[in-house]
Amino acid sequence: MMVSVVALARSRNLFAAVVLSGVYSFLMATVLVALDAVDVAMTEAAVGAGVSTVLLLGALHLCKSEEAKPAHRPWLPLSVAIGTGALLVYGSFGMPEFSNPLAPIHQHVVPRYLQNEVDLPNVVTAVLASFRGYDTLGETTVVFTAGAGIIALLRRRKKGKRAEGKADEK
Amino acid sequence: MKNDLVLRVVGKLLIPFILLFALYVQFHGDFGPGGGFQAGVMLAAAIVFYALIFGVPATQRAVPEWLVETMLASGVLIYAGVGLAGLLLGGNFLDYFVLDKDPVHGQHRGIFWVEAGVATTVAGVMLKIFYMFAMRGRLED
Amino acid sequence: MSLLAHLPALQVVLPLISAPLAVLLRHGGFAFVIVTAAAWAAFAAAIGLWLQVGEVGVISYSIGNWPPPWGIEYRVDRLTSFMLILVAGMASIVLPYARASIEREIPRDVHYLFYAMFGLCLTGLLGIIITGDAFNIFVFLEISSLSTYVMIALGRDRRALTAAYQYLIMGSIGATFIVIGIGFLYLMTGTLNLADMALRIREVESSRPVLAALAFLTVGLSLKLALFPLHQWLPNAYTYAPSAVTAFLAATATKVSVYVLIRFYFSVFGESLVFEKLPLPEIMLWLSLFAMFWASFVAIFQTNLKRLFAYSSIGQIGYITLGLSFDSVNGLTASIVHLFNHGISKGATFLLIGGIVAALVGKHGVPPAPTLDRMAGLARHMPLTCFGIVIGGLSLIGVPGTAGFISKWYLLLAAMEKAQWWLVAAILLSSLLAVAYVWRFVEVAYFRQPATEPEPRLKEPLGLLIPAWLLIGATIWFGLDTSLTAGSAFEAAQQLLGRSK
Amino acid sequence: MSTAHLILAALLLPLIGAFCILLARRHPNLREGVTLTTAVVLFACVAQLLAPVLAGERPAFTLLEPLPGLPIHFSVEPLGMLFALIASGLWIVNSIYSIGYMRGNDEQNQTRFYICFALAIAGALAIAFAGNLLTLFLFYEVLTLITYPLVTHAGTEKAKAGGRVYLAILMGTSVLFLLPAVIYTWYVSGTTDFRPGGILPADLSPQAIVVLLMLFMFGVGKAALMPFHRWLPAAMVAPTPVSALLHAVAVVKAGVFSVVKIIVYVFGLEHLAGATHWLVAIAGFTIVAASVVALNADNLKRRLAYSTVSQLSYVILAAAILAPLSVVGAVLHIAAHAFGKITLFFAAGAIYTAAHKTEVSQLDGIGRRMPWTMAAFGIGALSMIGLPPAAGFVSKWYLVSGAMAQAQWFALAVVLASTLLNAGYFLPIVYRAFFRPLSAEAAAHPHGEAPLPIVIALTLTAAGTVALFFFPDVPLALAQQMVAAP
Amino acid sequence: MFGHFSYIVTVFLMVAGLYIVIARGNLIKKLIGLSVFQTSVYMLYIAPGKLVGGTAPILAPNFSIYSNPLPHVLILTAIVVGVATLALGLALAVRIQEAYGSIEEDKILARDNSVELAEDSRL
Repeated sequence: MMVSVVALARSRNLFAAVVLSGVYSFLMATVLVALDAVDVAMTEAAVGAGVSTVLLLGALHLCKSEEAKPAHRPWLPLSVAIGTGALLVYGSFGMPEFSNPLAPIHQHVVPRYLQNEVDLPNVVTAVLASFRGYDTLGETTVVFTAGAGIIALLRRRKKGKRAEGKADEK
Repeated sequence: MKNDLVLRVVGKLLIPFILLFALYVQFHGDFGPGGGFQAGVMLAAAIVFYALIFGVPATQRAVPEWLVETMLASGVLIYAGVGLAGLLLGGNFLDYFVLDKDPVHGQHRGIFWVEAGVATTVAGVMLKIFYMFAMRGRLED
Repeated sequence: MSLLAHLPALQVVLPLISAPLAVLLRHGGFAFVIVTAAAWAAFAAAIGLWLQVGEVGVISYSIGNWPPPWGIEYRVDRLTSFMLILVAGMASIVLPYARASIEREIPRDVHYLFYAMFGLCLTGLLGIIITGDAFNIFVFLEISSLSTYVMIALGRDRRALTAAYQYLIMGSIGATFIVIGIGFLYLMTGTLNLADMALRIREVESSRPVLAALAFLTVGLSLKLALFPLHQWLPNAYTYAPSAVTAFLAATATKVSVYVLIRFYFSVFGESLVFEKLPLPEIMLWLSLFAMFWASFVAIFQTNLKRLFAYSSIGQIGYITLGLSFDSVNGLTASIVHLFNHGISKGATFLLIGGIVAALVGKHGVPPAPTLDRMAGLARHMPLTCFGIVIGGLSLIGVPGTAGFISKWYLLLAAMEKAQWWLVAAILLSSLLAVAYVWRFVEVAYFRQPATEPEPRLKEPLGLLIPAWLLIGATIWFGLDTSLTAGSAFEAAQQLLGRSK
Repeated sequence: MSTAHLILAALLLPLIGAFCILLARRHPNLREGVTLTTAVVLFACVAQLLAPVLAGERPAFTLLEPLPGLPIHFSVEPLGMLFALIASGLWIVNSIYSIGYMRGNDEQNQTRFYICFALAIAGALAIAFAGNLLTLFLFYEVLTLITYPLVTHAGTEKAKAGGRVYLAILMGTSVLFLLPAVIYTWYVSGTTDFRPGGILPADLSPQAIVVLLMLFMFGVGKAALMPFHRWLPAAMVAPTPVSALLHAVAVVKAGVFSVVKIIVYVFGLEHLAGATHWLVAIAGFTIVAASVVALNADNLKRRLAYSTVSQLSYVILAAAILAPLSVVGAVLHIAAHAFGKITLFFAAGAIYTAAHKTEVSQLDGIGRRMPWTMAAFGIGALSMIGLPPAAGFVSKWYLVSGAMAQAQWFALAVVLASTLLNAGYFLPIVYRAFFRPLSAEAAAHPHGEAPLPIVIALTLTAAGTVALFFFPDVPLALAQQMVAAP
Repeated sequence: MFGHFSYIVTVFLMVAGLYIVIARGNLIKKLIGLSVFQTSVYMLYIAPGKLVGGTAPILAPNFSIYSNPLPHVLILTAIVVGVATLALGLALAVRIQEAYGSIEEDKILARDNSVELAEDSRL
């Protein structure tokens, strides 16, 4: 997985990059399965490898698929990224050990979910749609927002292209 | 590739199954992995597949724009509607317990509709985006 | 069960439903009616909640009837209701304005989508404010952000697109940071409910993940609220977005992020953790000072009026965060009250600028940039508009008799309590910078002769003037009678700091 | 009509007047008519308050409460009473004068001029009646902003530059010094009301008191204490009526008025003992330096402006001496200088209107053509120098005796020197006007007296100057009451 | 040490993603980086939820230990949000491509600057 990402970062050909990101998503999905997150894995596969890739290809089809060489030296961004990573590392040490059943996340809220009050085998669905149904409503709204937004942005104008920036160019 | 016989046949055979599987994922989500979102994506995927084989215009005849936009919006409305229903039946917002005499059934009913809403919106959006990009593309070249 | 009990839910759900309805109808007029109605309803709900809080104190509403922390809780205290009033109120004033404004700025066939986006943005902001659940904040944050990106991109100038894109990238990074922060908190406390978190965080206080969470949340939110070094997205976004959008964003979006910051700092982490374990207040103090001076200074040299006031916004946000860094009741009061006061003043200013743009559209086909040279001698043609902008400007300066003065008063009082005289001086000096950039407009609009020969007579679009002047009136009123603003703010500050007089 | 209503009426009348002026903008005669009637009614209104105040009553009235414990509060005490009387009374005369002047030089945007003027008066009255520092500060700023369009009236580059200086100094000082001073006062003493004997807590350290006093003194830029006096000459680009009423009376007096009021009612004379040496020094310096500048200024209005700067510092000096007698002198000087200086400005404006002359050196022999004007000018000059039979003498008398009581020899020296200087830059003008022959080019352009309204106005004020010398009863009574009240 | 391996992976992915976003000038490349960056967060949530010996949180009589379902729910939402953002960003990129004829940040900036200079010169 790391490899694919590195390749992703280096590759200058966008098409390759897209494919790589697809691969990466698949790998991610497998890891997720290994971590018992089947629903997530399924979604990641469908979205990351499926939808995103299709979208990216669609976009590439409309744009140039070659990336120019970055003009400026990448030291600043690198340092920023590293800094963030360092902070994350700093944070992550001092977290409960991997798969420690006594970690608060296993102790506090979850047990009640597992009591299966709504009588659904798939707890994820239960939590998703019932306990935290409101989040899901929000999520649906996000999707809706994106959809409507894209309509607004990509809708073909009957009266041809819009006069973007003309006001200032003249 | 519109006039590639093999593809057309395979497509004709395959697409119904994809749709079926989508529905399975939708309703079996309660027991196995899956749920509204995944189902919606697959639904869209099936139709996109159709479009790839038979061309976008044909697809748009089968699944017209207005329908897609309606799906887009109605999904959210269904979801919120369930919420309001709970509210009208004397519970809190998104309260499924009150949707049926037996609270647990109420839960099931609520979840079912909610998932349906999600699927509708997601499928709608995916299709819409696909159409958008596709049409953009065609007008480009 | 009476409807009043469900106000918290309705507060958010009504605008939420209005958006898809608007899309279903696919007609600008209907969409406008629905969304506006929803916004007004939300405003009414906000006022209702404000009154309820006055009676019963903190209101908790568990969605889906799942008790927190298992379900998602809506939690309304003084600060919440105060912010709700600001956001919903701004929306219900800006929407009627938008009706007349976007006619001239946005192609007709996407009007209904614009209203849908506006409704969603409102939904998101309200949701962020009212929710008591960490992850729910993120979800609604995304709703408001995505809709915002779209609305900005709808601006006529092509730079609106790049501005929106830039905002999208930075905004998403910020959101992701926030998610990471929330993740750390969740992993350490095992809960997502803010109130519950606040209790359980005591056990793991000052463990590294919690501190990291604090850092991530701070950075992420600072991106959203355009704290000094992370503000790059703001000027372009404000400059090229449609006028109505600029006004609404300037008045609400960044403010809501500040609100979330306040929530996490004082309600979850607790001041002891935030202000004693880390050098956070010092950092924030210096960044705020930089913002106040640097941004105001840059504003002086802008030629585009919208951009000028955009930079002034960055400076004003500096005041707000400065108030936070004091960690005192007066300082917090200053921040909260300035959220409100700057919201209305700046909102009004942008609305009026939008009026100017709309008037200029009459001459050129597409809205031209509101550059200062186009303002020359404008006061003769558009007296009310220009006068309004002047009043808004005075409020930014903090002249007594305007809302801005109240905020400044509390801010200075807080600085004096800390006996930091140099800080007092700094605040005062920075407000002189405000005089400089406001007076640039005044001199051009009132005393410079228009460059072009006899200007074709510009008319003041009444539909745009009335909402703007409502806000101007509010700016003056809340400068003279502050029982609502300063009163609520003071109360909220005491609630947050858990101190009574 | 209760006294509280009277206050409200006094504050609202100019606003109503301004509105009516706006309505009547199409008909100049009606417009000026409105101005005049407003002025007269206003004066009547204010005058009605005099009796109760003299009787020791303190009419008060609260408008709103912007900050908890900090209302916008009005309360009429002797000093404010006097200031209000002067401002509203001279407004009548000035309106008469304005009519003659504005028409005589057919100026632009006369409506804007009259409206802002009325509003400025409203601001001045609000300052006069202010019952606490917040109110004072509020209307202090309002006055600055309202007078800005009057200063930049001409709209020329020069006017704009003048306006910039005006705004920069007045806004700058008030925001940088006055505002923190006000907040600090509130912070340490929990109130900003004006109370006889001061409000500051007794345990405030001497250093703090000195710093606070500095903030206040320099914060009130309108008092034109050096080095913050530049705005006053800059403001002379305005039409003469503005210079006359606002920058000889309303605005600048608002400044010194605030100074006296702060010293007496916020600090309290006895608490300041020993904290004002620097102030005496600076005021003294301002008096002399400004006089010297005036001595070399050829432009008449500029000379008058610098004379104003020095005269204002008389008031500050008198207050800084801290002797009850000298404070009385300060109060009287506010009145005396108002009448004297407005007369001088009226005269300057009259000369400009009739002969279009602005420089002192052009005035040879003009006295024969404009006897009334120059006679009035002479009286005004006497008052400035402080010679009988002009009001200036009375106030100076009290000032000097106060200084003696406190053994303030430096102050005495200053007063003496400045008196000579005043004589030095005023008498030559009178001399030129009456005893020098007309210059050739002046002879070429014959002209008579200024328009009638102008002459009436300046005669009235000149008469007033003399009258104040013979009957200083009312101001005196007010002043003494103010000092007496512990 | 192994206990934190998952965290290390997360960190690495995140750094890489963030780097791509900031360093690269190509708009679409930025978006890809963004999605990687967001994906990395999934690990942060999911990994701690895993219990060795546990199974997916789908209740069945013959299992007793289940991995924590709550993070899964959150991440489902997060994924959806992520893809929504991605789609929107792509739409914007397409529009920019049309308006500027390029999706390279530097070029776009250059063009805008020229425009702004023209604007100022008129003042």
